[in-house]
Amino acid sequence: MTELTKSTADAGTAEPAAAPAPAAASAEPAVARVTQWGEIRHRFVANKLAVFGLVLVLALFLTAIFAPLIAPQDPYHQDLTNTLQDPSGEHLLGTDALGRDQLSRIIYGSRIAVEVGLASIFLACAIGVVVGALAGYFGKATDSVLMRVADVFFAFPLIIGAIVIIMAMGRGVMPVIISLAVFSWPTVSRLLRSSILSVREADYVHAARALGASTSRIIIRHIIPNSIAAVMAYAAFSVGGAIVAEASLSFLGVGVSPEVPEWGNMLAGAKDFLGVKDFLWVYPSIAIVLTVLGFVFVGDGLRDALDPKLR
Amino acid sequence: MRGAKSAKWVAGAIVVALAATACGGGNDKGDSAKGGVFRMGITEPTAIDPFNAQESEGSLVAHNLFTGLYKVEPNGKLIPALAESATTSDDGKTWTFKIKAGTKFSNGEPVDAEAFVRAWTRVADKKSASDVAYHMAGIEGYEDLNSGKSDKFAGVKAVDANTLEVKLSAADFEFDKKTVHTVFAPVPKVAGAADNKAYNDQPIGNGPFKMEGAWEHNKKITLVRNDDYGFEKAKLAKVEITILNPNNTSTLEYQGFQAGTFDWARMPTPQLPVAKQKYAPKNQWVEADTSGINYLVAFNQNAPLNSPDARKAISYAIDREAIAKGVFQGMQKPASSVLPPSFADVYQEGVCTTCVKQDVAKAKELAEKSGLKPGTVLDFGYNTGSGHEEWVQAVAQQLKDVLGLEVKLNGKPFKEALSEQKDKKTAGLWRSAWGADYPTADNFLFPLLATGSINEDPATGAAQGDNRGRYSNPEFDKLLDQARATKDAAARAALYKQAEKLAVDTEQGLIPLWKRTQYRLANTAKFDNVKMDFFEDPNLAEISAK
Amino acid sequence: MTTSHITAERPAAAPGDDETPVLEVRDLHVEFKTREGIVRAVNGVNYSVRSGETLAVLGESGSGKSVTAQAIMGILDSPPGRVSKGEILFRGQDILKLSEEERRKLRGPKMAMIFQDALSALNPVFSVGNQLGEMFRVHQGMSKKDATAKAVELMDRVKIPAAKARVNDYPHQFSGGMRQRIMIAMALALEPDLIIADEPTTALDVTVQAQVMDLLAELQQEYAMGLILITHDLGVVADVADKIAVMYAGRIVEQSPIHELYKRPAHPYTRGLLDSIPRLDQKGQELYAIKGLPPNLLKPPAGCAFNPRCPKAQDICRTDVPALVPVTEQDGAELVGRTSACHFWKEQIHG
Amino acid sequence: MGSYVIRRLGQMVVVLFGATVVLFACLFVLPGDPVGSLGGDKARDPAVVAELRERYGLNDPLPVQYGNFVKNLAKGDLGEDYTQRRPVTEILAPKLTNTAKLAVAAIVIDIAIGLLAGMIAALFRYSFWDVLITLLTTMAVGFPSFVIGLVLLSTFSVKLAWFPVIADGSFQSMILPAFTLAILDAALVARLMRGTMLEVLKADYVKTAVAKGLPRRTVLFKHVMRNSIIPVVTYLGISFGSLLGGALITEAIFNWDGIGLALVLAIQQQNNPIIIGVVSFGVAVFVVLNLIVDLLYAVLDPRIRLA
Repeated sequence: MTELTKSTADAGTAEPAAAPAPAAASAEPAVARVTQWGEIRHRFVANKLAVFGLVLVLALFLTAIFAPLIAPQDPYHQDLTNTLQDPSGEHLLGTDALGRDQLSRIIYGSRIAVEVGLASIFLACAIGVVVGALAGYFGKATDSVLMRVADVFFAFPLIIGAIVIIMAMGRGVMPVIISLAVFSWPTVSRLLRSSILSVREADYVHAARALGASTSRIIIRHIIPNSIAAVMAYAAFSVGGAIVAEASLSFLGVGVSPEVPEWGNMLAGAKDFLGVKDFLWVYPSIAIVLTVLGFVFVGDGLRDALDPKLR
Repeated sequence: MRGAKSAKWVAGAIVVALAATACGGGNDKGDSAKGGVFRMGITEPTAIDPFNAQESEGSLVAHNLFTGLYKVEPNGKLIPALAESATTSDDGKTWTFKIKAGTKFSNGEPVDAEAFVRAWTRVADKKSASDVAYHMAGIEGYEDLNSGKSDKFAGVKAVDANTLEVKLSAADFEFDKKTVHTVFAPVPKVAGAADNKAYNDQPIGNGPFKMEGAWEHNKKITLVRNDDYGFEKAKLAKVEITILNPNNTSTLEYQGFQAGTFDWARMPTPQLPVAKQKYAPKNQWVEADTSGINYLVAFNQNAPLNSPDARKAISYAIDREAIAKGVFQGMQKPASSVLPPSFADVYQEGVCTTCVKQDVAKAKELAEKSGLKPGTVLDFGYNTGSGHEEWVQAVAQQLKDVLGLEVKLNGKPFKEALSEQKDKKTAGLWRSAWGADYPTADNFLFPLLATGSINEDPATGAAQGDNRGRYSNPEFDKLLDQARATKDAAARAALYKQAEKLAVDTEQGLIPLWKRTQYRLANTAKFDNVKMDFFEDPNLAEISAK
Repeated sequence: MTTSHITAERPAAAPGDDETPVLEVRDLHVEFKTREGIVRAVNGVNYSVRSGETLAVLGESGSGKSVTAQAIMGILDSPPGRVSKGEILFRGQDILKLSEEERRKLRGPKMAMIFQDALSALNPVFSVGNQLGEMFRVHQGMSKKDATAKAVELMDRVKIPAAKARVNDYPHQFSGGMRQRIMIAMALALEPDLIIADEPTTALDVTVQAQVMDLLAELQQEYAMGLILITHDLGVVADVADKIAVMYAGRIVEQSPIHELYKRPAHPYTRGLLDSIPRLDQKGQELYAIKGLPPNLLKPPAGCAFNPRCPKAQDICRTDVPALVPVTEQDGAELVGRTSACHFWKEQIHG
Repeated sequence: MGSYVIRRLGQMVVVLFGATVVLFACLFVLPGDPVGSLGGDKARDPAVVAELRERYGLNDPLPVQYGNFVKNLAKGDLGEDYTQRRPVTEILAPKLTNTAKLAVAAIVIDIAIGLLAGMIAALFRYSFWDVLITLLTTMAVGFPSFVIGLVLLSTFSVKLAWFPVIADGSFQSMILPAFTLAILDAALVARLMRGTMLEVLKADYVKTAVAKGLPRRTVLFKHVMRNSIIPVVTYLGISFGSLLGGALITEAIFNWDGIGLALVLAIQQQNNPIIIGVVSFGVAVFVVLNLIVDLLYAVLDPRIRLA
């Protein structure tokens, strides 16, 4: 997932992007006129997969918000006399090694997923937009320095980089969010920068400049709105990736604390019982898959809606 | 040290269950070599050179490559090996060992008193930075040698070829028992200094087996019978030790055993009940409570656990039985003492009265008395990636349920965990375990509970010793000193028992949880006399093929 | 007709059977299936071209001129496009009835095509020598070395300087004009009987346009090929074409020998096209432009497709589709080769 | 080209420098003493700790430690690990071989399945196969590697017993982890290939090729393929880089003895030399692969000028 966004977003660390490479799909600035939101929405709604994705994402959000109302039991409640129970009327999805209700833990798990997914990508976008805008705006030395810094963080494989940061910060939700953002922002800033560079040469910007608009005005009025579309599509797409990364970290035992109901934690506990108590990993897996698909479909739909020629 | 790194009583991070997947036929030509080939798996040892062999894997190899002054039976009884006799001065400070004459290292060098002086000096040398050298700390001159002030071991002397004299800086009537540790093994001249990489990977020893080729790191170690062994020779022709991935060694061993590629195996904890059902009837199931303890470090000097009552409240609140059944599926046994049942002379079942049975009422009462009010924040640390995640959650929940404490689980990787435990400010609980290095009560009580084992670093205040709960009671320390200086074994045992009762029962300096119970599979269909030794390894030197 | 082994020694002058045109298109209909419905891109086109003759096909984009050409070459995107009706006679034989493999063997040795934008029509990742030589390797089984030699020869012939040195260069390394010469060389490679040039000069600078056009004309003369020159620019064809067919909305609206058309167009659409050419003698006047947009072929207007844009449209134009009829002098004398599809051609041509 | 490569190499050095600085900074702030324990419950003898800190220069200030690291790195020396005191390069070399084996296997699967599926989908657009492939590749994106790993392991190893449950380095045991790694990439390659190929099929030069009378296979396998694979090659190159950097999850699930698993264990044990070794290697490989891919791009597409 993470490899995907990274490498498709921008293949190289430098220039060769001139080729007609659909590979660079998500990197290519989706030059959508801001006035076309209606049309974009129309195209999005016409995309069945995207709508399906939206339904999944909304379901996830609702589950997260209303978890205490939906969950049949306290996700922390242990019942050592009823460990590893197969799914039954009492425990629809069974109980784990400490006798906790799996359905409740999956429901509560959506909270961490939403929290980490949204927060880390929001943070990444915030850093990325600022750095990208600065690099694109000032160009020259500033650009070189910022982009080299971006290269440094880009060069870390996401999970590995995140683990290093978490080692330094300690486990927990906040470290996970920060560590994921720290290695995700370069993609955003590259996206924005290349978008700015290409938009800067666009006719309407030349026109604005010819009419005497200042550079900052051009950036704020013309360049950012046109570049932000690409960032948004990336963001929607990447939330799914961030959720996978977060679950991966917990799966490896470096994410959130193990007693916290979280999908990666559940899988980490379940793998000891592979082939013996398969329901322990099957249901959390389904939750993750549906969540990721939801965000991917929304992201794809958004990208296509923003720039139909990329379909 | 053993058991620590591999934490083998609960399998490592990734344990994959097996549904009896016997894959491929095993290597059955074992019997072709005269005496048979015994095959087993271990994780990569830290070292097999006795100067730094430490955990169970390393000592398995070192014990079979080297024979020292004494051997030990699983019940802790000493058996003389190279030591034909030992005499102790009345003050307990001078030990004189008569070394059996005429035995040789496998390269022909004689095993004499000089070989011990050479070996021990090599170990204690500053440059060796041996992790196990501290076992020699009681010997005179250790300080100077270990700090680099001297290059001679003042307290160790070869009086003549067959007489070894050891001077201790304090009385110790159980020094002989310490020498069962491989760090006390003799080495030949070719060993050279500790950084002799060639010797590190292919030690030449005087044991029942010798290396066939060098240690192939992360692949295998092969031992062959030493036909010139100075004692009763081994019956096995060869021992093939496959080095497995540390991530799930027990699963691999179990799988290997089922497939017939290993003759000895550990099992992943979730598989134990099934494995027992399958192999116990075939008489291939080996089970023993060994010389170790799983316990909770309670930080004695910081609130909220800075009173015996508070620690007792915690101990009473834990339902060991329920966790043993629910989480460990009956494969762990609650402990009610620190000293293990394998030390028959000092074992006191139930000495920790709070450990015997969960008592909610008493727990609440004691908590109330000691100010451990509901809502009190209690840190509960553990090291991650070693399979502790599940049961610590169960303990934490019981403390929440019974005492209404706000338990904060704090999982950390090994090194961080250790550094946090050492910290002077750390409070609350920390999971821990201890395995004996040699069969003495002192090896539990002194490191875990003596004031001297806090060994505070004057600069940082960190506890450098193993008594990280910082239990400190002069009366206890005095009992230990007395015991060490008591020549009579029975009287000594009584003193140790008294000390344990004081520290563990009266003052609850730490909180015992479960015994160290070990399970193995042994291929009794092909081999006779397969047993688990004191170090939880197979008794290779005594096994014979059918 | 279907043999693929046509050697280079073949006489330069084609067996000029003047009675049989090299190519004759009869009542050709091409349609495209799209999500919105069926687009009838070509609706009954008839034209022919003889050896040594140049037919210019004129029309706006979307008029069906390129689709007709692709149908002839057999390179329609199919699906969604297909020939729904009609015949394409190559030297008298209906090639629509041939198998795909037989048609393939016609392409190259018998008929060839020059595309508008040589940059996109040449494969960017192969050298021009490779792409030129491919003709010889595939159709004549020539070795790689010989094929390259032939490629150099061809490049010389289309007057590319330092051909030998540049044979291994890639298309993007050539200028626009040079690239188009390479396209021409490629079309000429096997000396086909018919060349279809689809807007060969549109993408080029005006000065280069003339050079390329001249070269094309010169080579056509030399090899006595039939040439169909597709263009939207009346100015380009005046000097090279023998006759002209004007297309609008998938139909031919007027056919004429080249010079007569300029003098007396017989269709208001042609008139409009002629009026929109800038002329020196009308300097200062506002340039004429045909008002409106080309018709939507999904929903072509009833009657004459040109009626919504026609300044002279009458009621009949909005109901009846005008047939393509011979155009005569006022006295009824035949005007050879002239037809028009306008209800009011008489008024148009005779004022 | 030459100057381009030199400039890129320069940038690479900068990136590697930055990455190792970040890595050092993170490891340096860790509370644990890197030589403080061997990963067990017992404390290490303070004398040993002091000796080892001295030996490995851990008492030096961070910049000095970093300087020594860089100096040694230039000599291809990653130092000794603090447990066995063996050279890190010697420890990691066989594990790297294992990781490389897995990476190559995964890439081969990517190419075989991804390219083929993408081609079929593009050539038979809107057919049953196209719909099926599009559906599967769309779904595959939603399956994280640990889910795929668990599914494959439980199905093919535990239930069907076709493959060993735990990898022992044999070819047979490589199949499942290789597929686990490959499925997502294969799906992406297929999507990429389909998209690119549809694009290329519409290109004028393909029409030209047909108009030249080339047989269909020449048109497809020469003119279409050669242009379609360019982005795929780029993608696979980068992907290979990340695979070589260690597939932590997959190696952990299947117990594949590669550098990814070594890293997971090193993190548990805070074995800093190994962590530094693996992470630096991962970053270096990623950066180098990026350069190679860019050069390859220029070779595959003559229009690209590297400047």
